[in-house]
This record gives sequence, structure tokens and C-alpha cells, in this order.
Amino acid sequence: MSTIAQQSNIENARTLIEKINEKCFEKCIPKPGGSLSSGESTCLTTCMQKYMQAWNVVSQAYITRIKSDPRGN
Amino acid sequence: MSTIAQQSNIENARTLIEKINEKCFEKCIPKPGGSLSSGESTCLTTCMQKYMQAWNVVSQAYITRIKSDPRGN
Amino acid sequence: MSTIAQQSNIENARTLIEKINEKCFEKCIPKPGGSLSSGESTCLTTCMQKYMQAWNVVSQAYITRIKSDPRGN
Amino acid sequence: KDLQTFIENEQQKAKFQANVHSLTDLCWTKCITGKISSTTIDRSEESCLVNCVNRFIDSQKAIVGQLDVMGGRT
Amino acid sequence: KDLQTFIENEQQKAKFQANVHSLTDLCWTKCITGKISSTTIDRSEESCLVNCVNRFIDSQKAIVGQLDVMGGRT
Amino acid sequence: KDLQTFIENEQQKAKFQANVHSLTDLCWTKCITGKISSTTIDRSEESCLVNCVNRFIDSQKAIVGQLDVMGGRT
Repeated sequence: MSTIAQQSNIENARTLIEKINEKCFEKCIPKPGGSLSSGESTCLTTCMQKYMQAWNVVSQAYITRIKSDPRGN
Repeated sequence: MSTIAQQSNIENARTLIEKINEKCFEKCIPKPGGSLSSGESTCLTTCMQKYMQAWNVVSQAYITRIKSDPRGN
Repeated sequence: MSTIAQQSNIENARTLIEKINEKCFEKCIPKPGGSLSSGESTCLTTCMQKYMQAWNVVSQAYITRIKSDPRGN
Repeated sequence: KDLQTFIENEQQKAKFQANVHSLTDLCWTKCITGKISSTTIDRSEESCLVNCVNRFIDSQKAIVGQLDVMGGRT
Repeated sequence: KDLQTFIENEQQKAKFQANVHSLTDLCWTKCITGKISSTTIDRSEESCLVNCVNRFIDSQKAIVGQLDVMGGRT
Repeated sequence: KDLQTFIENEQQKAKFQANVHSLTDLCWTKCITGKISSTTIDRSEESCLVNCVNRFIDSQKAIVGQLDVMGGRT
């Protein structure tokens, strides 16, 4: 049974990586050049940390809402 | 067998709700505030009715097209 | 077993057609009128050929990258 | 009607509904561009929606036809 | 806990996670609009994200409620 | 080749094709920005497409690498 739970966690991490790459590639690399510039690399790291924070804020807000209003979603 | 047909209807209604919320949230709530304003609520109701009309117009046009041109899709 | 391989090819062609239609409808038919104008038809053909070229360029670049860096994706 | 036919009908219905959902999404974005003020769709919006559905199917057919001409080299 | 309960819990968890991913996607686009310069989310971005989640759920409830009023004629 | 290997190969092929479709979608939007006039992709569009694929993979690797550094606390 722990295998199913693990797969679920892997799936969750995979989706998070995909979303971060989608959003941060768009924000940090508007015109892809011959290599990642150091500015682009820095932007990616910064953006990733920010996206994970946003993800945490959204999770917390969603949990709070569900708890205060169980039939609400 | 009616259970399968029911599930299909539920799925259809669920997708319609998702689409309406996606489109109307975008149109009616550009900057989410601390609560839904009455203007936002009115906009959501109006938008929803309009989306369902659009859905009906598209359904009809699609059915008409398929009938006139069965191999066309 | 060749049936599975065939299905995979059909699926691939179907996705390509869907993507071409999505992108080229957007580019070539900004305001849909009562019929396809000849300008719109030409644009669709041109756009389709260009999309397939882009698809080939991307495939090649992706294959080259995977080969040079097998753990890279 | 037997089970096989029933299942095929349901699959076709599901595909039809999925197509209607994605066409409505696409054509809503293309045709309903202003602010939402009226609950009803006006004449020009309605004809835009109908044209959008038909031109989208025309476009799909043109692409498939062109692929056939090219010898299906996808 | 038996297998049935375990599977239902996992399905609910998967649905919760999928909702968090799509809400984060939507609210990121709505609330994080400037250039990426700081690694931390500022006050106004944070309250925008929280409001975005809550108004999205409000909006969903309003639509479902309205559908019920209309007698579920979808 | 046995069945197991055959299925794994097909799955890998399907994943590869799905990646090519989504990369083409993304990079088309980023690189083919003008009006459609020529049937061929010009030099600058081609190099944009190739760079887009490579930078996207670089970006993905940078994110995964960073997650590892952070101790995988996702």
C-alpha cells in the first residue's frame, strides 16, 4: 500500500516541477539564446523559490477554506 | 447501463461548471478582493447565463454541421 | 503487437492535426466569417507546412539533446 | 440494443460532448470579447459563434486533406 | 484501515493535490505579474493569492447555486 | 524481444512523442511570432526553435537540481 502512496507523492512532485518549469521558463527566458545566461539562471532559481512559496500559500488557504466550509467544494 | 449514462451526464455537467468558472472568474474577478463584491456576483450570474447560451449555440451549430456533412468530422 | 504500434502512430498523427488546427486557426482566422476566404485557405496550407517543419526541427533538436545527455531528461 | 452498441453510443456521446466543450471554450474566447453586461448573446456574437464552429471544422478538414495530398508523411 | 478506505483516501488526496496545482497555476498568473526579483512573496502578493483561492471557490459555489436555481437544466 | 520489452518501448515512444508535441507547441508560440507568409522556417526562426528546446531542458535540469540541493523538501 505504501507503494501507491509513494507513487502519489512522485506524481505530485512531478507536476510541481512541470508547473514551475512552465511558469519560470516563460518569465525568465523570453528569448532563448545559445546557452543559459547567468541572469537567466538566477531568475530561474529565484522564480522557483517564489513558485514554491506561492504553492504553500495556496495550499494553506485552500485547507483553511475547506475546513471552515466542508461542503464548500 | 443507465448508471453509465448517468455518469456521462454528471461528467458533462462537471465540465460545464469548470469551464464557466474558468471563463467567468477571468472576466468578472480581475483583482480578487477580500470578498465577492455585489458587482462581481452580478457579473458571475450574467456571465454564466451567457456562457450557457453560447454552449447551446455551439451545440446546435455543431449538430447541424455534422448532419449536413457526416464524414466531415 | 503491430496493432499497438499502429495505434501509437495514429495517436501521434491525431495529436499533430489537433495542434496544427489549434495554432493555425488562431493565426489564420482571427475573425471567422461565413466561409473560408481564399486568403484564409492559403494561410492554413502555409501555416500547416510551417508547423510540420517546426515539429521536425524540434524533434531533431530533442533527439540530439537526449543522445548527448542521456540522463538529461 | 446489446451491450456493445450501448458502449459505442456512450463513447460517441462522450466524444461529441468533449468537442462541444472545447469548441465553446475556443469560440467564447474569440467571439465574446467585451465586458459582460447583458445576459443574452447578441446577433453579431451569435453569428460569430456559428461561423467559428463551421470555420474550425473547415480548417480541420483542409489540414487533413492537405496531409492526404502530401502522402500522409507525418 | 481496510483497502477500500485506503484507496478512497488516496483518491481524495490526489484530487486535493490536483486542485492545489491548478489553483496555484491560476493565482500565480493573476497575482505574480511583475518581474521576478525577490525570492520571497511580498505582503500584497500573498493576500492576492489567498483572496484568489477564496474568490475562486466563492465563484464556483455561486455558479453551482445558480444552476440549482435554474432547475439543473444543463 | 519479449512482450514486456515491447510494451516498455512503446510507452517510452509515446512519452517521447508527447514531449515533442508539447515542446513544438511551446516553442512555436515563442519563436513563430509574425504573420504566416512563407511555407519555410527561416534561419532565425530555426535557431530560436533549437535554442528553445535546449534552454527548456536546461531550465528543467536547473529546477530539478535546485530541488535536490534543497533536500527534496517538496
